[in-house]
Amino acid sequence: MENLFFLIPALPILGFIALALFGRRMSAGAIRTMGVGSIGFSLLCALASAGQFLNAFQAGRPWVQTLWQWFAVPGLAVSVSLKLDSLSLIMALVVVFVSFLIHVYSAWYMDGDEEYGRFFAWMNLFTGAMLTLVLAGDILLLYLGWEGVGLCSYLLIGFWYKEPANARAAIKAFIVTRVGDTAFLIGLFLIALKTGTLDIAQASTSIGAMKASGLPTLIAMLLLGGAVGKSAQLPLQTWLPDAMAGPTPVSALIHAATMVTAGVYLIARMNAFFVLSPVAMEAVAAIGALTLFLAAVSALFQTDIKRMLAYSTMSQIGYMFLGLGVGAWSASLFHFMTHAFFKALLFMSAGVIIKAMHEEHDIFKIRKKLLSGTAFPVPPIAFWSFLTGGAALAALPFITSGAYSKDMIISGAWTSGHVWVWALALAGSFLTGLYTFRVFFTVFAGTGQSVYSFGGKRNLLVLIPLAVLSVFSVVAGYIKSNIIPFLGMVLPAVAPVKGEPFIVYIAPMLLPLIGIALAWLLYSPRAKATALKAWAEAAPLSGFFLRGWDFDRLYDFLIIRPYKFAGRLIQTDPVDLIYSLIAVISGLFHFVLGTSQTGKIRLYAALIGIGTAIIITWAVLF
Amino acid sequence: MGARELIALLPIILISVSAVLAMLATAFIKSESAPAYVSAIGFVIAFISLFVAYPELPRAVTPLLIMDYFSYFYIGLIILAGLAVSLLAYPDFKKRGVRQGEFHVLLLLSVAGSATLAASAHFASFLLGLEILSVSLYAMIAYDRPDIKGLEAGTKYLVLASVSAAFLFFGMAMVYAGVGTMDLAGIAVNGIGGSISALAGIAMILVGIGFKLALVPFHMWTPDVYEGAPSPVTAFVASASKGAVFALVLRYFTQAGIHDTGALAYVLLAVSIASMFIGNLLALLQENLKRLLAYSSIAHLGYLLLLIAAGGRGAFIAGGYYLAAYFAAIIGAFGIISALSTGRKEPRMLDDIRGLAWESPWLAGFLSAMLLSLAGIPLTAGFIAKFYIISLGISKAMWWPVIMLIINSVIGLAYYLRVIAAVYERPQKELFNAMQTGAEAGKISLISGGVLAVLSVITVILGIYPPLLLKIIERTL
Amino acid sequence: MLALLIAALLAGGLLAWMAGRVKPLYARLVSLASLAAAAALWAVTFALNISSLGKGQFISGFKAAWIPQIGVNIHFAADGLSMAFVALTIVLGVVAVFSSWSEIEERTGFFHFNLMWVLAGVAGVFLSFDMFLFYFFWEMMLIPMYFLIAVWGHEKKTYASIKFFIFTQASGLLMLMSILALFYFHGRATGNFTFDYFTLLADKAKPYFGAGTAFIVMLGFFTAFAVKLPAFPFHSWLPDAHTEAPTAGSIVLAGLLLKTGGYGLIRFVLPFFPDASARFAPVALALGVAGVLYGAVLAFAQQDLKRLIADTSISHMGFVLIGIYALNPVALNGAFIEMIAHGISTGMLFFIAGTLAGRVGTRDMSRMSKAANGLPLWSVMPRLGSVGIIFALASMGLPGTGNFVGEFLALLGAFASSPVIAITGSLGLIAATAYSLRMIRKAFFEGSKPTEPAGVRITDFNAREAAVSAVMILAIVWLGVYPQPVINTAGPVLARLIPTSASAAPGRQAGYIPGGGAVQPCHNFTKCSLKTTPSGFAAVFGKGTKWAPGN
Amino acid sequence: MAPVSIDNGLMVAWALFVLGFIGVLVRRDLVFVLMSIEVMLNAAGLAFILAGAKWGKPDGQVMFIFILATAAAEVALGLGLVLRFHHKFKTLDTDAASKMRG
Repeated sequence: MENLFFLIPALPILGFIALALFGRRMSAGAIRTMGVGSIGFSLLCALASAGQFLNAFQAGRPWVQTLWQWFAVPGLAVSVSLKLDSLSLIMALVVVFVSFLIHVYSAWYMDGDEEYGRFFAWMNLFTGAMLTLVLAGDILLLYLGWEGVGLCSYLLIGFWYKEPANARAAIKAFIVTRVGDTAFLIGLFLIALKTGTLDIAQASTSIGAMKASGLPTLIAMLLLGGAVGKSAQLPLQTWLPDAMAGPTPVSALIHAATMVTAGVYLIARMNAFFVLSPVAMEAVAAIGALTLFLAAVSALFQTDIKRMLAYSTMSQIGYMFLGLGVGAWSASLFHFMTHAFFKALLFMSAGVIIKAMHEEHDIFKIRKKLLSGTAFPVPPIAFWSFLTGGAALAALPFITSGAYSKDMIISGAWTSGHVWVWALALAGSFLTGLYTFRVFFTVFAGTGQSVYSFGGKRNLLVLIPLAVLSVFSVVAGYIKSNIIPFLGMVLPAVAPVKGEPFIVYIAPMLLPLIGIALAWLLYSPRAKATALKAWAEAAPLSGFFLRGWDFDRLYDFLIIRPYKFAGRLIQTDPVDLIYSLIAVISGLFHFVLGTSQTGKIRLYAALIGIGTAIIITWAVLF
Repeated sequence: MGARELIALLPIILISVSAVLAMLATAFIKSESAPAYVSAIGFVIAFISLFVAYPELPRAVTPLLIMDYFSYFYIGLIILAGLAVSLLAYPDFKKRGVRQGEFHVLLLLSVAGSATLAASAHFASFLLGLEILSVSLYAMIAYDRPDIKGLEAGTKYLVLASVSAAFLFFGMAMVYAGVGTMDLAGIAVNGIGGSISALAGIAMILVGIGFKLALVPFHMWTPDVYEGAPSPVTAFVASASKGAVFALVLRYFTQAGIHDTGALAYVLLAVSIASMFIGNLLALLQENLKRLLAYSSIAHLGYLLLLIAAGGRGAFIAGGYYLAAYFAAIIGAFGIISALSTGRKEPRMLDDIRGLAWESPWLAGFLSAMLLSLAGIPLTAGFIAKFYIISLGISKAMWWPVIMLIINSVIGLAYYLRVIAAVYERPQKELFNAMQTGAEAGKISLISGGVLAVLSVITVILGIYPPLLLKIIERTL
Repeated sequence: MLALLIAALLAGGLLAWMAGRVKPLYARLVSLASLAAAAALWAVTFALNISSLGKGQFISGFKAAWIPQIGVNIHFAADGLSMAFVALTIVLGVVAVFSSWSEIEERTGFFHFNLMWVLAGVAGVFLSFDMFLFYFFWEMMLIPMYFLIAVWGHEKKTYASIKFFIFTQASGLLMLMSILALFYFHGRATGNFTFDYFTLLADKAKPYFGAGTAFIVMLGFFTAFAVKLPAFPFHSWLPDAHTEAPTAGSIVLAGLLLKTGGYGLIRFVLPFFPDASARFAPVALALGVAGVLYGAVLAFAQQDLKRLIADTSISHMGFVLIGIYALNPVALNGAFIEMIAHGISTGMLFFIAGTLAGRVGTRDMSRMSKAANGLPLWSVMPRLGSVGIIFALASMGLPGTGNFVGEFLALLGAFASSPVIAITGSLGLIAATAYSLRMIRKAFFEGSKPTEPAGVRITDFNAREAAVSAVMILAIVWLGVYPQPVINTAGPVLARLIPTSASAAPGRQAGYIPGGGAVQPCHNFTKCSLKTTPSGFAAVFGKGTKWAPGN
Repeated sequence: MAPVSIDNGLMVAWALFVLGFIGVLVRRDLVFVLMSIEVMLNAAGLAFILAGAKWGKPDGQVMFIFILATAAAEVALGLGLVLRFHHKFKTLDTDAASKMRG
């Protein structure tokens, strides 16, 4: 497989091309086969590569495959090269695996959509771009995948284009991430300029020699700019909640397998730059901590089930950033992995619920419908999946995978000495339990009497992904001891500077439970603390939190409106006025001079006389 | 004056003879067309005689006339212009229902006058040539008797040209009084000494010349006369009458090294730049076609004057080329107006030719070629001509005048393009048909069509392969 | 061979005119045939000279005396740079013919005559190596272009065509002044009065005019090229001309005429005036950035689809200007690729805009869906929409398209010369995203309230249009993922045309720019100092970068 | 009687010329305008004669004859135009002839 692992990203891209060209003429069955099949084969390739790679694991040698020379100009040569090492392998495996399940699920979810083919084409491209990003051995190729991911998110968020809000959300997603991308690009310039190469390995090596200068910090900060855009961290997080406008499988794909995790991957991949710069590391940690807290608070106030999940993603990615920032590199990647499983699971089960409720997103309305029995009942698989996923998200200790990975990050924050970061992470931990189960209890508690039946065809297409992911959401935590050293092959390890007292060890396990308990108190059908709940929901700040701390308004006021105003201001091109003015002045001269042509002979003769006088005077005087 | 001198003088003699013959034909042959034939054939023969007499050059024919390559070049141009005008006038006057006879006599006479002017070497021949030309022109301009505009134009030209001639003659007398010779070359070479009256005389001669060349501030007559005169006559006024004077000026001013004299050179420069600006600005938004061309001709003479202010060998080449290109273009432009006229009604306004291209693509093509040549755009003779002027300016490091010229080229381009745009506008039923042009009536005569075609071809060929003409001009140096 | 290429286009134009009088279809076929002939000639020339092209050498072409009196020759030659642009000319020529297939019903013959002659003029510009001949073609191509706009244009065609002509002519005359200055200064210094490009360039070693004069003469060239490009304050002819021109006219304008400006800068300004260029570079870079941002904001504010696309050209050409004046081979290659890619992408955007406007009867994006009874156009013309999206994405510089490679290299190279410029220019990428996405949404994805979904009679791309699009998509993607063959064609030439560092030593002359800054030309950009000359860039634009250079 | 000095004669010529020109400017009647032009031309003729006398050559007088002849031709034509002018415009006021302007 060493020379064939390029097929991992290539197959989805080929699938995209085939679907884009012939999708309109294919039957739904063919589209389904093509769309899911390409990812399936890609998954097989990935598994085969993994098998072989692990066999040669002891050597620790990454696989590098240079496909072709992209371009070479004096001073810089860039090639399209892929690299498989433990980091990219884990990443690719998770991406393609989750992606595959989501594709399977999509086959059910999007069944009957008038543009079934287009959907799968773009989904395939999305996966392909993400895999390119992950497997890229060259930063510029990574950037290509990076932008491709952004493009696909744009296309898919706006998939149902007939709704204007969807189109707006799609554009917002692309533009906001592109702001980050531009920082990334400038970082690329610096890397290319200073190291003379864009090959990740070479650049990482040569940057080590420039430790003394501020250069690594600058580059790392710029890369971080790119990462916060894609991963929806402060201050570029605003696109993610709106991105829920896309079909639910798209949300699942964006949140679990592709797109938002790209930022985490970027920082992990470029770790050589970050470890050289304590400043950048602190920044990563701080951004992660702040985002996780902000997002968690916002999640608490959401009524749209998907928006809640979106904020939870933001918050979880915040944990990953935090982990990267405090030096818990492997833990972050591990959290990425578990998060991919349970977040995909949550979205898919949410999708089932939403579909069953006729596209109802509001948790209170869903509850009402469930209670009144006016809607299709929710199938049990959705209930159990949501419960499993929610538990993992809330990091229910010991049994869920989320707990293993998250606890590692939190303890990493403590042991590396970032106390306030640690505190925020703990607060987030508590909030996560609260908001997750707020939704769970609101929707499901006390509705268990309904007859669960599955209304729809192709049940297996939804059952299998949910079942598989449920299992993975639980068991993925148990391979911690395998995966951490494996990632450690590539990622740096940071020695702890602080011991871990028992309270620090136990806190992250307890806090989610407290959160869940509080949620039960507040939101269960037999809730006691209704007064507190009422207060919280009527609090003056609830709207503020609901809108995600009003970043949208801030940006609208600071950037979008001035930009649009500038656009309106120069719409007719003020520079052109200068030229128009010249034309007008010339015209004015024309009319003024024209009045001199009176047609009167005597005037004409007089002018001859005056002219003569002037010429004679001039000739004689000078 | 021996046989050789006479041979050298042959072109002028032949034209004069043709004039007499045409007069006789008018008087004794009933056919309307006879004088036209006489004039056309006379021009052709006179033109051929240039080549016959060619080996006799250069030769001074009496102290009054100098027949050399330079004179011949301009005489040739003038004869060709006369031929074109004669051919254009024939169908034009037919449409108007005006007698042909006397016009062709006058035309031949004015060509004889112009030729004399171009070859003159003495105040006397200068005076005589100019007057023969002018007096014929008075009559030609007002030739279409029923046309009140023609009369107005004729009167204006008569009065103003006479006044300017008086200035010119008085100036000559002053110069004569100052330097004691009337030999142009002598004055040019020896200068006028410190004589103030002679200097004033030179200035007054400039006035007379400025009037004929329609330079600012002596340009006021131009639009009225151009508009009032029948289009073929306008073509003649715009071309031959200016060309002859310009030839004279080019020869003697350059010989005198006027570009090095300081004061006078500045006068020329000032007049030149003023002419460019005022001519072009007046033309800029002009809706009346003939007036537009009139104003543009003011600007063109401004460009030409720049050559004289620059002086040197280059001025001769540039002047010759520019004048040739300008002749073809301006005669062609007025020729098209003439060709499009129906009787006394000419397409006066821009609106009258709107959408011409859709009625008569060939004429529209010719007109575009002429206008683009006047604007100095490649593929036309005007481009090479303008190139030479700019080239001369740069070689003399006259940066500012050249920039002025460029600015004016751009203004000029604006109104030429306005005309072309109108011509190629899609005909809108309610807007078009403001007047029934000849094109629409399908009454373009073969003769004018042919002349225009030839002029267009000349314009384009001179734009693509300039050495054709350059070789000839280089002989004149 | 090269002369034949131009002759083929000229003759094709004349034949098409005549053929068009018989039947419009014949005019189109004749045009295609002459383009095919030109393409064949190009291919043969390329194949025969592939090794010398690779080394950046010239293909000796056709040389004959034209106006011996002033040392003017008809001299056609080519190197990789020229060949690449001529190829672009031919390709876009084909697209232009196809785009007018059903659009131009009136005077088809004359239309194709003009089209072919514009192409011939453009090809002439790329192949002329006599300054006079170059100028001749430079101006010559204006006339047919003018007719294309003035006759077959839209509502404000007269205004637009005259404006276009005047802008280019005015600046062209300034260039003529500079050409003549070059001619005379060189002639006086060497006694050899010639317009020959190679002679003039070769004698540059013995500088035949002083630094001050050189700067002014350089400005003459720069103005002409900057107007054609167009660079920021000279751009205002472009939106009008592009908007009002017929589709083929817009394609040729955006795809080719603008490129002559960039070509001129690379071919003439940089090699002839190395010192002056280096000193002028900060200003040019600033203009480039201004163009990038201004064009992008302008495009964002437009309702008229063609005008929007036209404004994006201003933005893209800003990148080209940045790339050229960064004065290192990386950026120059970027400018070159950007020009080729922009030719394809914007040409195709105009193709799409033209076909779209032809179908829905308006260029106003907010009214387009009316023609589909209020349905978003995507639902009735997915193929056209897809192609539109692809090229809009190319226009925003998405990786995988040629535009990205161009913009990346241009900005990267600029970063070496001036980080401030590169960073500010990068903002243009965000702005490009904004206008591209807005365009996609407004044109394809936005509908008013659907009144009656049934009975929409708008057709999607037909096979001919789809085929053209497919080929061009392949081209832009090929440029995006494997531009190396194109870089190899022109790269050696570009490297040679960079001003040599020795002659542009910093601080040699007092500057003409406030602050006296100059961009330091540099051949291997990783060795370039991040700073410009000490008194340089920072003095003009404030302190640029804080960090210490790593080497 | 002492011979008139050439310069004084030229002064007279100047005076005549200027007077004639003023006549052109101030008279509206076309006939008077033509007469004023005659005065100007004759002033030129006088100047020629004086200049000829100054240099002791007959050239000046020859020129005067030329001027006389051309003036006569002009007047002949001019009077013809005057007749038609009167016929068309019903006046001899030169200002009436201003149909074309702008």
